[in-house]
Amino acid sequence: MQPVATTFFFYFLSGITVLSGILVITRNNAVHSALALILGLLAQAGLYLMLYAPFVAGVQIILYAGGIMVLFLFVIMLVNLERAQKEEQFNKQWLVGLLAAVALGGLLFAVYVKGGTLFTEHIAQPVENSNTQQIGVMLYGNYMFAFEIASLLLLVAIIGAVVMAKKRI
Amino acid sequence: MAPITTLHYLVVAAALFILGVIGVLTRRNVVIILMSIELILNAVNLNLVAFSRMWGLHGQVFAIFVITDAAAEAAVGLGILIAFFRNKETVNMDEVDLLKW
Amino acid sequence: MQSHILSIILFTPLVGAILLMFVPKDNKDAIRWIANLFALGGLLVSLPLVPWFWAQRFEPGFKFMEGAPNNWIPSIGAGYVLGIDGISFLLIMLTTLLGWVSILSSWTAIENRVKEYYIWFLILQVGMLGVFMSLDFFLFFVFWEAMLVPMYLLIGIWGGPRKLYAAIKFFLYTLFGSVLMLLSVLFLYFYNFRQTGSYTFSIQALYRTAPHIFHDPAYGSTFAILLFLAFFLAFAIKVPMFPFHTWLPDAHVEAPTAGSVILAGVLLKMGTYGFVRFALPFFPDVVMHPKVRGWMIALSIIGIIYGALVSLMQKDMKKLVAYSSVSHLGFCTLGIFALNPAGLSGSVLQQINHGISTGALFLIVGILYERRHTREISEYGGISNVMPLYATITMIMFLSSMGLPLLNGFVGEFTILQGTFVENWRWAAWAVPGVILAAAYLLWLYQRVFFGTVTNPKNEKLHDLTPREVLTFVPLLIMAFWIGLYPKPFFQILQQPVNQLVLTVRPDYPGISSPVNASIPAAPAQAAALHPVTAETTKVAKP
Amino acid sequence: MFFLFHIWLIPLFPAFGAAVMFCFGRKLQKQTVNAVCVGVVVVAFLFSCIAFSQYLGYARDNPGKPYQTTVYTWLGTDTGGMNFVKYDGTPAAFQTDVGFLLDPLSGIWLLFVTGVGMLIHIYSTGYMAHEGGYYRFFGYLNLFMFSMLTLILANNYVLMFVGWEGVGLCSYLLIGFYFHRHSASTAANKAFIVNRIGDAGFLLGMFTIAWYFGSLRFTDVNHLAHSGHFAIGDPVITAATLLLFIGACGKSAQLPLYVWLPDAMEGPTPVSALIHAATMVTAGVYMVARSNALFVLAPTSMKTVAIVGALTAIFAASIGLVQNDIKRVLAYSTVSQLGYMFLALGVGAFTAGVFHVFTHAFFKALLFLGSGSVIHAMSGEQDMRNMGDLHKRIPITHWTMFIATFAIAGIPPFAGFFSKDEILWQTWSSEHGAYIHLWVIGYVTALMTAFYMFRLMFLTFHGRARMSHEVEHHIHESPKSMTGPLIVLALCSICAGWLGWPHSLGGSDRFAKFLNPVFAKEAEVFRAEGKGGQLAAGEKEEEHTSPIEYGLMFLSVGAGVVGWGMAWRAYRNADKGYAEPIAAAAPPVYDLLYNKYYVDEAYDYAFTGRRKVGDVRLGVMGLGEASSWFDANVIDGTVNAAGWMTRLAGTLSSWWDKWIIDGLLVNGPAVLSRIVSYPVRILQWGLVQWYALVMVFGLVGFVAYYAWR
Amino acid sequence: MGGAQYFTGTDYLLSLPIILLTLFALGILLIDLMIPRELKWVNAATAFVGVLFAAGGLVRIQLAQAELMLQGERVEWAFMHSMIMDHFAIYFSYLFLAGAAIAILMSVRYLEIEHEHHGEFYSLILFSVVGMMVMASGFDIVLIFIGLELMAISTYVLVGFLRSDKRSNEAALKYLLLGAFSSGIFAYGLSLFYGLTGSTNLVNIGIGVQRELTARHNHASPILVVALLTTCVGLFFKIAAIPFHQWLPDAYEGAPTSVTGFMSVAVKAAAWAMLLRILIWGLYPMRKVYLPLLIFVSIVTMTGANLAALTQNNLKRLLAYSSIAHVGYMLLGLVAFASVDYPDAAMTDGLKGILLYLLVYTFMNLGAFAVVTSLRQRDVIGDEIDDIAGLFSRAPTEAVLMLIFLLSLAGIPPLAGFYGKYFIFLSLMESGHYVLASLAVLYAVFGLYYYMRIANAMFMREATDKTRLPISVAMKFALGVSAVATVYIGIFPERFIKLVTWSAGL
Repeated sequence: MQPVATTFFFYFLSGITVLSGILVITRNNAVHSALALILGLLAQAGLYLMLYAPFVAGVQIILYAGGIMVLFLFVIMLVNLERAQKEEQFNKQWLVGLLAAVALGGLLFAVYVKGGTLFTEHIAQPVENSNTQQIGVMLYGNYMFAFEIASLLLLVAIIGAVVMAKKRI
Repeated sequence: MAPITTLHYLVVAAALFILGVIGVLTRRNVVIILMSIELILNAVNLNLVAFSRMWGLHGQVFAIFVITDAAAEAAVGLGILIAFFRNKETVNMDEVDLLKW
Repeated sequence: MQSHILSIILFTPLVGAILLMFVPKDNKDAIRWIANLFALGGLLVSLPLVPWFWAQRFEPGFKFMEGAPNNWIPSIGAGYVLGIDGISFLLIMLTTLLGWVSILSSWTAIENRVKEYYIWFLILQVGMLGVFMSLDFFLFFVFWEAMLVPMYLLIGIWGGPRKLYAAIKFFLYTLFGSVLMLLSVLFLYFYNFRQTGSYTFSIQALYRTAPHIFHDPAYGSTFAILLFLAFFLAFAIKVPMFPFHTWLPDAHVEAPTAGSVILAGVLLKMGTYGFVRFALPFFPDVVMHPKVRGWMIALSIIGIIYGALVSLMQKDMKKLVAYSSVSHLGFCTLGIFALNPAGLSGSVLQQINHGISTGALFLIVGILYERRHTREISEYGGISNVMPLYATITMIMFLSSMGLPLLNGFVGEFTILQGTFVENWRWAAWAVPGVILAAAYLLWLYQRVFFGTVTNPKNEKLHDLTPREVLTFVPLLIMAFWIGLYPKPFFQILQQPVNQLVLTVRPDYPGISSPVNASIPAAPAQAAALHPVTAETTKVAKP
Repeated sequence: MFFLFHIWLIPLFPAFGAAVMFCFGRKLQKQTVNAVCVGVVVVAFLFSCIAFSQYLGYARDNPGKPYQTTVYTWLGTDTGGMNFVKYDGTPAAFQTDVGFLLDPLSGIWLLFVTGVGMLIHIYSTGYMAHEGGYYRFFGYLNLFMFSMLTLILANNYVLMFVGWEGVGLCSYLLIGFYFHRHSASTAANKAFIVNRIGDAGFLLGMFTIAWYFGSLRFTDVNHLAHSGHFAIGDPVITAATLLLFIGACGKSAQLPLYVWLPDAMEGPTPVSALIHAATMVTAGVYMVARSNALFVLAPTSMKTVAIVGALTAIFAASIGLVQNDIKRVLAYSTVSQLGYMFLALGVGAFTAGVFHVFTHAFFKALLFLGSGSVIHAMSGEQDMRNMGDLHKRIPITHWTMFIATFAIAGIPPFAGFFSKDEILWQTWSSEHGAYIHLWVIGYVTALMTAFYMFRLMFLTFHGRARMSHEVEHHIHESPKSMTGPLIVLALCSICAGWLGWPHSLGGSDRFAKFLNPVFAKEAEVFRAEGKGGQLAAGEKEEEHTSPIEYGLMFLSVGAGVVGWGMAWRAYRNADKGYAEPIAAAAPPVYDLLYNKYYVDEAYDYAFTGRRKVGDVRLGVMGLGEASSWFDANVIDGTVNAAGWMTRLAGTLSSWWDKWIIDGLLVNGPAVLSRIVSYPVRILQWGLVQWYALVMVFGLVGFVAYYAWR
Repeated sequence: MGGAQYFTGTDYLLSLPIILLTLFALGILLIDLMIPRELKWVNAATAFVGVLFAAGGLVRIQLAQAELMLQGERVEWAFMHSMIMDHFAIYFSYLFLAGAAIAILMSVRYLEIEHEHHGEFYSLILFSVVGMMVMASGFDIVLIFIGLELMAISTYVLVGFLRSDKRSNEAALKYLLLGAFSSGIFAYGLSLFYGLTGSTNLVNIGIGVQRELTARHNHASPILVVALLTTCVGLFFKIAAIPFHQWLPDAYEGAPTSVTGFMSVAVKAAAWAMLLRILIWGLYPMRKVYLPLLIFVSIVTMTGANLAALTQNNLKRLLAYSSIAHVGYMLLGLVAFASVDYPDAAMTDGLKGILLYLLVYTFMNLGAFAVVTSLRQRDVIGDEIDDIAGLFSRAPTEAVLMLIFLLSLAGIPPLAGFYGKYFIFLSLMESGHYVLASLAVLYAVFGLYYYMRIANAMFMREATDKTRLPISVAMKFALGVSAVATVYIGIFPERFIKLVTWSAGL
């Protein structure tokens, strides 16, 4: 699959991603934020596709947008956010925080501008076919142990969520 | 227009990263803070996938693990939030200051 | 037996402490008996040392060596090496003696938490003995620090009203100095490694290399002086020299009587001992550096005069005695930095004397305190009328403390001052007023407490000394008179180490070729051992 | 020669007595105490006499050689271990022996110290019979005898210093014998501390000698001093002798350290007699005489000694003119007479000085004991204004004291005449008359001495009885144990001077001849240096007798008689409220003298600090206060100042100490760190986003650091 | 890339302890369902046995390695070089197991008092130990990251385990938010390293970084620096160096005390293992780049933590700050490792110091927390300094043990804590950081002051509550082990010094 209209799609998708990111952190209503986040995740999945990572893009859509965000929405429903919605959304240090983050962003930007040549030289060698297969091979090869541990991680997350959320164990 | 290089993706990821940081630093609502953290992890993923175009599939695998981790963190985080909410009836982070000094 | 005598002496009190742990808490008498027996035992096991040491008092080097370098923690070069020379021998005997005296003196003074008290005290005893016996710096440091803890607790638990403050002050001050010393010695350790290729904390090995730092172009004299200052700080705080003395009055005032006795009698000596054992032989050129020496002497003299002046105005007996210690220890450091045989011998002897006299003074104050629970001078007056025996002993001890001839204090002071005088007459001239002031504050104290009629009705019923209390004074009195009348044995014991020390610091000091040393064939070798030779690997003489 | 060879035993007898008293005295009967304490002194006296006579034999065989014996090495090792570097860089051994020396000089002292001491011990058995602490008193006396004998017999400076300090201690103990009296204990302290000041000088003098000569043994020092190695006027020797003289000033109550001696009269009277008149206070004279070899090498020191002696003599005598306490008059008289002795030493008349010590011992002891007898009779009354007309009631006391008064006033042929006349003559003739002004002072002093002594006699024994009736009722002559010594001493006061009957009066001056070996070398030194005028007394006499000497002799006798006459005029009929002639003639002078020139007050203000000048305390106590303040404030300090500044500026009340004492080094950091740790705590205000912000700040900071590095 | 030949017996051998622990953790979850409330201690016992088994697994690994070593074969790598079971990892695994064992012993009675005695607790502890072992033995950033998260998430839950306690909730929430935030930043850094070097394996990252540096004449490119710094934020956060420390006092205070103890030793040791792996094994070529960072952070950490600890009145908080201060000292050991004076010689005394420090720290700090844990009673929370007042009259043994632990923490010889500090000072002197060394010793004195505040309270103040403290058998055992270890290491440190030398592969 040869890329088409790369430039346009890149700017389009990344625009959506960034915009939805902005929406996530500015909306009063947490549900709106979550929906914006889902939009962003979907756009990002598009970017992954452009980067020849269809499997990751799929995981992104299914697991992230589909799974995690639903969890978020459930919790938003569970904890009554009526009150929170009407209150001040930003804390007292928001200006300082914003400045610090912007400073960090500025620094990062400067760094990328200064040293980004490193990443412009290597033009991608597209790994087109059998992306999923190769990922599978790696997961059960190189990263087998990490994969097993990741399963424990999810198990612990389940136990943790249960222990924390359940009224009586 | 110049060809889209890895650097472009890095800048987008950096923007996401900064947005996540801003969210963590400024929002009062714990749920939104958790979402901001998801933004940060997404920035990481975007980085990894972008790099994997240069170096091969390791980055994508790493990205999958990061997604797993994001899921786990979200689950536990939300669980703790519920336990917390049950005791304190608030999700505003700046009302959480029992422990200090 | 001979070769393990030091370990036996060192650990006898520890055995007592461990044994005490198994005695039920409420059986106070049993606890007291056991503690006293072990304290006495500690003294008794150290007695065989006297004839044994006497027989070889003129032989060079350390005696009764035990252990070997690097046998304890080989990977860092620390060893369990014990050994004594004349200087440490005297201090060890003083420690065992005062240990027994102070434990005996606390029979009735300590009523609560008796068991813990004696356990800590015996452990303290171990620490002090270890400091004087160690020939490995690491071991020394361990004992040096470990000893702080029991003392801290003794002050903190059984002390007076401001005990918390005093205890922590004591602990912090001393620790502050000693950690810097640790750094300094770490440098010596690496320096030794670079010179000889072996990592060791053995003092004898460090003796050979440390003096070279001064002349080493890579570091130079300033660096050596800084290293010395770290040592100086540790020891000066412990001594304490002016202006590091302010922990002392607090610690003394708050400590229980026996604690004060040990604190004044032994703990302060560790500072001066440190100078003699470490600072001088490690940094001979630094201590002979005119500026450094000038400062040391100046601080000593200030300490002498200042301590005396301050004690003149004290209203609390114990504080008075505490400040008088500052003054007396000023003499000791003065003698050390006179850096000649008379000054050094006098200094060590004066340390013993101070242990005896000031130890006794604290006992004296403690006895009154035990009866009346106040140390305010103004509370007393006319005590001579009700406690004549006590008054007599006090008088003798005051006289000993102020340096009356035929008592111990004079011998030390005279020797120190003579040693100082021949170095620089001005130093001695500045120090001499201390002798006058000593008479002034002690006699004034005596007048206020003992003379006159009993004005305070509370003092009318005071009973004179009990036999046990008299017993605590007897050894001290005997020692005071012995040293005062016939100090020659002490001087002879000190002769060899002191001359060695002087030769280390001032190789060209005229007149140190004692006939005894000359008669021993090993004498040149001994001088060579003192005169550092580079790149010579560690050799330790087996006893 | 057993006794000579074992002179080291002599001090041990009284030491034994003292030891017995201190250990078992409390349980002993008075008789036992008497037996032991008086016994040991008697034994010491007899032992001394025999040893002395044996020495005379020894000296015949070894002319000019003192007898020396070493018991053991005291300070230092005898294995050659402790050396020090002399002034010239050569090593010398630091070694001091317990060694004893007997030569004519110490022999004379030995005899009169044991002799007078014995008498006073006997006297005390009577005087102290009704006092508490009897054993204690005798223990102290014996200890004193021990110390004094050590001082005299020592063969080196350090052992001499042992005795020197020992007598000081005993003086302290005995002055403070009535310790329940505040004035007594204060006087005791004063005595000890002032003596200590002198001792400090002595110590430094010793160090100087050791540094210069390499030894502290008299014979070694003398030998070196005579060797001609050192020039006359050598600055170090001058310094050494001056320092030694400071010691002598302290012990022998010379200006400016004399202040303790009058106060020392707080002690029991026999003590005053023994210690503060006859023996201890002459130790300074002894020491200077002992060091004559050094002093002659230091003309400056000699001059100083002479001047100080003369000034002390007239100064004390003038105070003595108006005092009313019988013992105080005698005390000032003692100071004055000691001044005479130093005058003699200072002008080089060592023999004369020693001779005066010798005679003075008898008559001053007698005077004190007599006054003790008077006080005894008067039930403790010491004020002469309340006495009078006692000569019939206590005749023995009266007559013996009169003999002593004649002696001290210099009426021939009593003992004092010979010695005092000798001193004045030597002063006149020394250095070709360079010391004539000192002679004038000495002469005036002689006049004053006669006046105040006869004033004392008339006020006490003549005139009208001024005491109260109860006291009068109790007046009685003292027991035999007291009058016996008085009579013996009276005989001595008459005869002792005959030993030094001068050549000018047809005598042979056996005394000077006897001392010749000690001082002869000095005469040679003087002669060698062309200072013939400063010859030692014994030498010069034989050469010529100047007619001036007779004139001076006549003048000095005249002074004694005139003084007698003036006192007779003023006080023979003294009744209650009698007039003091000086007060009548010049009240300010009287006040000044009566208040002892306000020296004690001045000292209290300036040196001891017992009194404040305005609000400020000066002197040692002032320094002490300042140091305490410094210790509490600066050393232990205040960094916590900020919070406490206001309070600090406030008042000097009690909490001040409490707060300030703890400070700079411990509380300081604690409080400071609490202040400093505040920002750290601010970083931890409990808000999680703040934590995150700090983290981001950290990251930004690091990145910025690396970006701009 | 083939299939099954990737995995051999050695892979399973080297992951044996992890497998055992996982099995036991799962087992506890099952057993917990079956046993009644009164027998909950069985869970603890099972967990303890699991720890013992895991230790046995470690022994098995060592034996096998020794055996194969004789045949000239080194068996350390597993799972395609993503994991290494070298001495370092084995050493740390033992530490984690020791910490976990003592924490389990401490928890039994405590959880009963808190009414939160559930099997999940022990299960989570075992899972977190699994995570730690992965962190210590992982040689691939993916594996390390996953291990880190496994440990972290287990710990979040453990901190919040007292669900009805607001402080516990709050601590968990704060810990989680900051932890997730920091892992985000950490992952960002790791992603940059991947981007710069093209590999997730530390070996290759090291090579890549070296190549990168060589290409730029030993001058780090900005992106490399950003990668380093963001990674370091994650690392410093986990070891709690200032200014990334603030979660720690809160988490320590809010967490159940036994968990606090566990965190203060095992979690911290794991963080250190990760930090050492990444900074020394992985980024060794960059040591001169991160040296100023380390110096700065260590100074700030010592200063800030010591100052903050002075004013604490809460025991757990005080110990929390003290543990931050100790981090500052340990960082100095790392500073000394990358010496400036002798750039090419690796000064390993500092590394030894850190490893020994962690070892002794395990015992003394757990001991201290064990004493604090034992103060918890029905109505007393037992973590204020006032609660410990007069402990000497209430429980003399515990007071004396606490004193030993405190003195050891303060670094008074001859107790174990001294040697940690000693090696740090030693390494600083060796590498010529004299000023830093002086600063460190001064702070050591400083530290004594606040430790002694606790001692003062125990020994020199009167108890408000006179009742004697009951102590469970398990707690006695935990205390005893900690105390004996603290004293024994102090007096006979030789074999432990040898041990850390061995573990550092020196």
